[in-house]
Amino acid sequence: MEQQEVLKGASLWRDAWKRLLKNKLAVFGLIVICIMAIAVIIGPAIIKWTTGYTFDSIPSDGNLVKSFPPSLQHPMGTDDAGRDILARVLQGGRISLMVGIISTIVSLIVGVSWGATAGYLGGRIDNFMMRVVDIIYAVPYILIVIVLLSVFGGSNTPDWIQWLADKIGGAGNQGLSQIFLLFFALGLVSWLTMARVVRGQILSLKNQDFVMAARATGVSTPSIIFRHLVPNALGPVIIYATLTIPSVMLSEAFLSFLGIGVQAPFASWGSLAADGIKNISVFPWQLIFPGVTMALTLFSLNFLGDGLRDALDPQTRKF
Amino acid sequence: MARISFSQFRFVIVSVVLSSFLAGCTSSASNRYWGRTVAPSDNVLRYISGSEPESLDPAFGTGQPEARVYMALYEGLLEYHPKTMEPIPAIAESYEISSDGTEYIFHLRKNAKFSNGDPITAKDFVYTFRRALSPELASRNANLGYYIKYSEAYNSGNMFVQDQNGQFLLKKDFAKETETKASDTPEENSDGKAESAPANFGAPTELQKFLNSPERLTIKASEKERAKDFEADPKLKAAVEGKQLVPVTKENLGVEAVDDYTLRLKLYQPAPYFIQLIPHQLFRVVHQPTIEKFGKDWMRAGNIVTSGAFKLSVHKPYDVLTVVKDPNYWDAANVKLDAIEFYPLEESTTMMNLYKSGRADAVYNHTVPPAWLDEIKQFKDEYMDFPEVANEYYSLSVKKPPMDNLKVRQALSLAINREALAQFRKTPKPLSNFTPDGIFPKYDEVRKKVFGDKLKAQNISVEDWSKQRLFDAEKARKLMTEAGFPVIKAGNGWSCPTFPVDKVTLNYNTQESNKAVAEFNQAQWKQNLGITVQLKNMEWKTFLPFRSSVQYKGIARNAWVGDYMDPFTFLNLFYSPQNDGATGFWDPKYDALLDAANKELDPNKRLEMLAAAEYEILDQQLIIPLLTNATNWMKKPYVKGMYPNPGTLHAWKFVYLEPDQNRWDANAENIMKDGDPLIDEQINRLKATQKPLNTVAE
Amino acid sequence: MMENLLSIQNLQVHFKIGGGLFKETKHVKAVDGVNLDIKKGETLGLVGESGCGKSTLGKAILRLTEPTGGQVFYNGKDLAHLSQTQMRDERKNLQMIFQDPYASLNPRMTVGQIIGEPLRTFGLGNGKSTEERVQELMETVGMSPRFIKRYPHEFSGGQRQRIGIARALAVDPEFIVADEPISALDVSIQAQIMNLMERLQAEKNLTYLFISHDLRAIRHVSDRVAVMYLGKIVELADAKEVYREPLMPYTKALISAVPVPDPQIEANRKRIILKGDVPSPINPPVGCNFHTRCPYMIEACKTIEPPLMEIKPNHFAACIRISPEQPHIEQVAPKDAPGLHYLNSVGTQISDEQITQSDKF
Amino acid sequence: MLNFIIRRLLIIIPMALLVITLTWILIRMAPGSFYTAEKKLPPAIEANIKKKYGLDKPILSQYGILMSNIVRGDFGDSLKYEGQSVNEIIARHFPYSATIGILAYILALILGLAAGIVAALKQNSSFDYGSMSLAMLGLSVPNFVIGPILVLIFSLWLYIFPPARVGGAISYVLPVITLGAIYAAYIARLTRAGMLEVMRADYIRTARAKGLSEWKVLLKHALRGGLIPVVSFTGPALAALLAGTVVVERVFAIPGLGNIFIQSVLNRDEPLILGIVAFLSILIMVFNLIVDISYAFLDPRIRYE
Amino acid sequence: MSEINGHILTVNDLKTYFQTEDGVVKAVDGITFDLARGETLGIVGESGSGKSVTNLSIMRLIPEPPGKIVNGDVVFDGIDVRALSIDDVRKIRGKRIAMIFQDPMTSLNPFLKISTQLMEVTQLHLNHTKEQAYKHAIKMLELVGIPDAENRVKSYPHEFSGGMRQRVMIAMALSCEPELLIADEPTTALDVTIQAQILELIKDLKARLGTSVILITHDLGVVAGMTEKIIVMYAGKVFEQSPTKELFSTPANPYTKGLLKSVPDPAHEAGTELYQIPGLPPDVAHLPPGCPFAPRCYRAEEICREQFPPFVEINPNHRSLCHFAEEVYAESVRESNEKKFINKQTEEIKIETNTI
Repeated sequence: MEQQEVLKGASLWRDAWKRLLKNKLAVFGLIVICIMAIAVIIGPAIIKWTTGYTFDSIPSDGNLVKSFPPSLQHPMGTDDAGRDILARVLQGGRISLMVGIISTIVSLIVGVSWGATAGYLGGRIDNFMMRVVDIIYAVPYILIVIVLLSVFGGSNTPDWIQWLADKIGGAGNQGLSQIFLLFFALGLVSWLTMARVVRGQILSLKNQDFVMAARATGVSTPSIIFRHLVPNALGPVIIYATLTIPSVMLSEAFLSFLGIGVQAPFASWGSLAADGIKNISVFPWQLIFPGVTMALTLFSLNFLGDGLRDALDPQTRKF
Repeated sequence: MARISFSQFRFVIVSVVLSSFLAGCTSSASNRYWGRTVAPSDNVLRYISGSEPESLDPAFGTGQPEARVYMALYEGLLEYHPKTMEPIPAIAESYEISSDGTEYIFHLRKNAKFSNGDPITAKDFVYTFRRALSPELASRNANLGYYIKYSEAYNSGNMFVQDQNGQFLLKKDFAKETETKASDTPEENSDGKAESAPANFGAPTELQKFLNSPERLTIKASEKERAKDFEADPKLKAAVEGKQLVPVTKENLGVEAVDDYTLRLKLYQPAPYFIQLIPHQLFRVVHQPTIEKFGKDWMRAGNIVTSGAFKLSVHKPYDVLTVVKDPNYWDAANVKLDAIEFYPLEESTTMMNLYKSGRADAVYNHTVPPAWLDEIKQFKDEYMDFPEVANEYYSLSVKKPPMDNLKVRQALSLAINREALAQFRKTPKPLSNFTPDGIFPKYDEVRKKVFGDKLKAQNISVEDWSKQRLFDAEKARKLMTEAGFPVIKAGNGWSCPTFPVDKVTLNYNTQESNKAVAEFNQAQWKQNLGITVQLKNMEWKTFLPFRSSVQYKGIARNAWVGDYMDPFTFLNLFYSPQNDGATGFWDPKYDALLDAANKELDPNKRLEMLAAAEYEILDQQLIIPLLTNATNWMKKPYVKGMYPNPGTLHAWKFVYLEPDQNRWDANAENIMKDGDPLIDEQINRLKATQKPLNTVAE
Repeated sequence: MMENLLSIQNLQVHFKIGGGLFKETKHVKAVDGVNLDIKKGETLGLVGESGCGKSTLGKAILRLTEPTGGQVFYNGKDLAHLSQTQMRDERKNLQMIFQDPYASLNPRMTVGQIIGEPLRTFGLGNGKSTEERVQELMETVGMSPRFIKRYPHEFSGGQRQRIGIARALAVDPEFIVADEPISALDVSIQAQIMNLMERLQAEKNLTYLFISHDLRAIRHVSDRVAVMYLGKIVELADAKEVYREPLMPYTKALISAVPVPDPQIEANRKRIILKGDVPSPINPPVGCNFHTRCPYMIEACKTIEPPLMEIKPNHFAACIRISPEQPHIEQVAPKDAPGLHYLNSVGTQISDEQITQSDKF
Repeated sequence: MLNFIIRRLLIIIPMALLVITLTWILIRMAPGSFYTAEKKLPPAIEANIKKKYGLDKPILSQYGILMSNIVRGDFGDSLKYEGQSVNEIIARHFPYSATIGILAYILALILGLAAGIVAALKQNSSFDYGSMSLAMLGLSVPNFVIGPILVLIFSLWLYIFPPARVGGAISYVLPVITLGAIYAAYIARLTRAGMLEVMRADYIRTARAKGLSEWKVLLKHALRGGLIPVVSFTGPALAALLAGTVVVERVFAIPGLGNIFIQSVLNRDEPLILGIVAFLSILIMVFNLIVDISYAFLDPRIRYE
Repeated sequence: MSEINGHILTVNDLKTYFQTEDGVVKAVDGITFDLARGETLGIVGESGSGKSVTNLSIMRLIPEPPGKIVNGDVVFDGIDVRALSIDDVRKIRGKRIAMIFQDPMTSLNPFLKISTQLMEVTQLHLNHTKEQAYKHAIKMLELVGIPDAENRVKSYPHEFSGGMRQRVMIAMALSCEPELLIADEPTTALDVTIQAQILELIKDLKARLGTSVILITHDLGVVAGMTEKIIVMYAGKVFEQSPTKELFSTPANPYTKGLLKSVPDPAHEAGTELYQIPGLPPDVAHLPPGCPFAPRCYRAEEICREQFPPFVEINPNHRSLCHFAEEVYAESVRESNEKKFINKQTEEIKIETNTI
């Protein structure tokens, strides 16, 4: 055969991507999420630039410190303290998306390594590690969050969390470092299911022929785990991760409902909705805008997760 | 899932949004009353009482939700006036106070009975007092009774020290320098009298003689703690060593049943506000045989024997607590309700919903979300607000930089526009002092005079001074600059680049209102000083030790609801080294001033001394005063005899339901002023038995 | 006679199933005492029905399944008892081709990575030279090197199997276990792969253990054939010999069951239809494993476990009913077990235990 | 099977003890204690309290006493609610949570299964899209939003149902709907996915080839297999539901275990926390066991030995 | 309509297409055949050649969407199956036409007892009562040679081995004594010895019940002894259609020829190179314009790559899809004669093998 240009292969990821793009709902979800992401990243700056409002600017005029319905000036109205809800929703989106993403990353890191180790090593070690998961699962997570927040909160906040908060939220943002702690706390309680998912994957993968083939060619154990097993387990892991984001966002909303959520004056969609729901009969816009934004995002994330499941799972591939 | 066009779930979103809007538009502003208002069919009051009572044992529960239940189940010597909360006769028909202010005599009415029919006698009160103060019961409120002689020693499990001759060591011989100095004058005065002067009332009993003898020294029972004290005071160690230790017993307490219907209390020192404490739950009478028979189960329905106008019928924790009118109650004829259902709830929205839907007749304090007030304030006959014996302020950690700088503290305080804050929070009023205004009218007058005198030097009138303290951004910036943190103009706002923002955090416990206030103040500081103070909210139990041990950086939210109707309940917050002011401040001179004031028998002079103490707090800007809270609750128009008193504590026997719609509260400008002949007559009848006090009372 | 490359002695793979606090432990005797020599350069066909342990045997030789007993001698070393590290070094010489071309290639790796992995693992070549070697290997197995950056799922089964072969060849092994390499492939592709394997054998002097249930393919590729039944080798001989003159009743039935693509032959011939299924290896029958389905079964078969005997020169079978004197079972007198007499004569005593066991049943 | 059940039941005990220990450590790490209050307690009173509750003993002996009591099933008395034993509190409040939880789950099952099955049967129909979008919405809206909206409409606007508190069957309607909504959404999605998965199975083709009607294929052949995901969801879900859900209990003022538990954590009511945690962890494990057993009933291939 | 020429089934130009992400897959693209009563038809083809889709189309079991029968008639016993309502089709399914599927492990419902699965067919189609159906189930199990049928009827499928399950499938299929049995790769998942059992069983039952059979397989050996005529499919098209004997002896299509040759012949010795069809099966979604087999064909010419080949009639019963069908046929005839000569030499071996 004549020498031709090397044909670049389409990896399964790219195939999955293609399939994903064919799923209208998933694409809709993806687009909404992208728009949300862009909006929350640049939105607050734009609003500040055009109108001067920020998420925490309370008017100095006492007469303006109350909730106004949507108007041209405040497209989503203002909250009880007269703050622009649009600015708060955008800022809240930052927190909510960060809650989702960072907690999910934490749960990914911990969950994948825990689950992969347990699944691959098997036997008693596996048994022990999974019992640990069961036990932590049974310990009430609200208690874990409270303890984490209080033990590592305040002056005890680890440096790297403060560093991260500085990088993402701007220098000296102690309030944010507390929020980051919350992310990690949430992540540390949401890795359990991830570990189970990964373990299950590894268990079914480790008996596959290509792992056997790798062993037959003399590939070392760590290399088998990281080159062969983990990349192949990533599909379900990614799917699960997309579905973890909404569930973590809801958990955060729940913690906000209980009052141990984000630090004021920062808000998350969850805390905005929790605040808004109290005033639903008087100032419905306080719930509607954050609520719809949040629901739309969760909606989109769920659709995207579903789409990813279809795209990544060859079983559901259509004929 | 595949290929759904957006239109297919559009209707879902639209319908949700729509229903929310519809819901939003249906608030019944046009109606005369808020929500469903139906004349009561039975004579049962349904009252939302706040969180579930910790215990039905009045010596135990510490909070107001409990207090409201205890007020139905138990009665003390005196009861709170439904409007003013001043003590009015209850089981005690009348009382007298000795001229030196340390001895109280209560004359019990002879027809008072427990719910099982047992008569209530002075012995029952002796038991109640002794029990409340016993270390075994470990009541968290026990310190309210510490005014009673030897009660603190008894409650702490302390010991008297007796030498070989049977003589006890006396406290005055071991008083610390500062203490003696501080209480110099009054101490000597009272001492001289106390030793020689016999009691005002009746023949002296053994106990009375003991109580009137000079105060004995008490030391701690635990070896370890005693060793600590000895180390601090070698003189004490030398004196105590080798002597016999005698425990302080309940018999040593300054509580005595002179006869079946006369109770005598002896205090360590005069405490003019002590009479205000007598209606407190800690001192409401309990039934000894029941408690001894059933142990910890005595509070259960079926076992419990109570002393109040109502007795327990049903207790389903977290659901409902029902009390019914007690026919054995001495004043049963004047108890108007057949029963009260207390609903313990957590969520204020839930309470409001229940109220609005007509399933509750009244809600407890601070349940109306401020944001709703614009709407709800229209319902004047239902919405109850009144200045509350409470304040809200920020404690400052005055020992740590930058808060150790007085000017920084002053600048932060002045930079807050309290008028706007009050407008935002809707019910409270701005607070410029520490003790809330308008609650103690007499004190307000005196304070004005005292402050005026102090301010003469500064050449500023009290009015201007007070006004300035409410908000003065210009001065705040000036002070901040003087403190070494120049505030410079930056664009439309201000900036204070050198201020160490990392050393100052505004800490508060998780609560909607705290958050709102904190956010507001944060914005104020940002706008007026260019300083961004970080906020940090904490769960309640995490926050409390954090604040009280002054671990916080900079600022901590604080508030106080007075235990009794006297400014001392606030000023006491900075008393003693372990004070609750949570600022790290303690000044023996301040303590001395308060001690002196409390020994002063002339009320006016006393208030002057208290005002001087308050000036101290303000002058040093230990705190940033924020607001005087107002009570903030609702009752249906047919609920009568429930008043927005400063503590939102309702004497239930006055409350009644008015089925006749024509006699409901209607267009009442202020139900506190508009008398209800039925209630007024009842109060006057009760008050009639109390003769005007000869000395202390005015 | 050709030199032995591998000598398998009494190899056993027993799996434990169950176990734990209350569970009864059971052993699955997947491979139960196999003796086999594999000669240099030959293709040894290993044939048997599913569940007979042929794949397990192949994997146990390469230590992909841990043997629980016995030895595998290769170059004077006992593979079965090498440490994992030592075994890793040996893998340079011993490779494997897998049955399922879909499952045996890591879907997340490119062809180049897959074929190059053994090279990298053993540090053979670096970067450029690895790539060249990979391209060379691809050409060797008949694939265009321009597919080097493609992923396995973009190929059909036959091509994948070629990739699998290229991977096995990467380290220049001496011996390859081919575990059902063609059974998942389309008919038209099977021939391609068999031809490829034969060509490579010739070029590279490879030794194959060719495992398959397809008797036609086995016959085509093998020099010698071993027939397995329930974890044991029951017949072993030259391929031609086995097909022409199978001695074991089982082998006979197996061969007769294969449909021949010729209507005339099919129309005329009579198959031996065995009754029942292959028994479970969890509770293999006592005595001769095959006795439950054997048309020539006698009572002794139920108790006596027949060893593999050389019935004809280089033709081994495990049946007590035949002997070198009387290799054809059809001609053995009913109830006679000449194999037993033969064993006695060559000094292999059937233990008393086995005899007494026979009384029990 | 019996062995399996006994084994699983036996392991619950050490697991629960470990969970209790871990929780106890967490409680002790958390700042504040049950007597922490606005007003700082005088040291003498604090000492009295510590003495009364045995908190003055060395930490290990406290742990020892605690565990030896717990092993005997005695969790002691609540610290916050004087004179009430933990066992009594759990026994008193669990039924509320259980009632609402079970009713909600039944509602969720009915709605979810029906929607899921119909959606699977009429895949890609407008019913499918409609019900699944609704389900997705159910999953995307926190129940602290659903509840108040229902209250607003049905209690404050239409005055049909009481907005809060238990009392009579009618008071259960709104909380059950609120709680059931999310679970119905989950079940609908699980059922649909499970059914579609099963409908692809070979044996469904066999059933169709027999000439069975589509409904019969669905109900007789597909349902059992398709329900397995729902069954595995049921264990944890029912355990969580029985344990009570804080949000719904708070919004509707139901004296259920969930709210009590959150209160106990916020109150640092150690015996109560431990008691509820132990109860809930046992509940979870028992439900997982029940799920495993029900697998065996659903799927004859599964036999536990 | 009455029976046409005694044919139980007539399929005419059946086309079944699938809509996929890659485009339209013409899984079956114009298949025509008929089947006489009692006759056995073999459909042979590699995976993806459309043989299973053909039969699912006959039963109208194509999942729709994505599949759709776009053209053609299926006339079963005079009934136009395509025109029937789905309820009427159901009356035929299982009763008059029955199917056996490839994988007995997955084709039986693992959740239901064997008895239930057997009974529901007769309860549905023969209006059996429970007892009747139960007895019938046992009878059918006995018929297919399941020992101890009376007890084993209460088992679940997983308690059966593969061969037994396939017997159950057959019992189920034959419960209503169908006129047509479609066996879709009935032995592919089974071992040879079991395959032999099953094939024997089908043969036996066919003889006893007179059922017509369509046997689908990829194994030419299986159809050789079982069928009267054969259809060879490739890429959704019928490549060759012929009586069995003729197809094996004188194939008229290069693909068929290749297939036949690439099966290792017992006569071949090890070491000799096996005939191989080069290249890969085509991607059905992207077929080349000409003959789909052209890229792999040994004698493809320009025309093959450009024009779709005609369906050439060699004789009334033998058709082949090839531009050069006649030539290939002639070639086969020549080779067949040579082979006969070789066969004579190896006959002895075969006879010996076959006598055992």
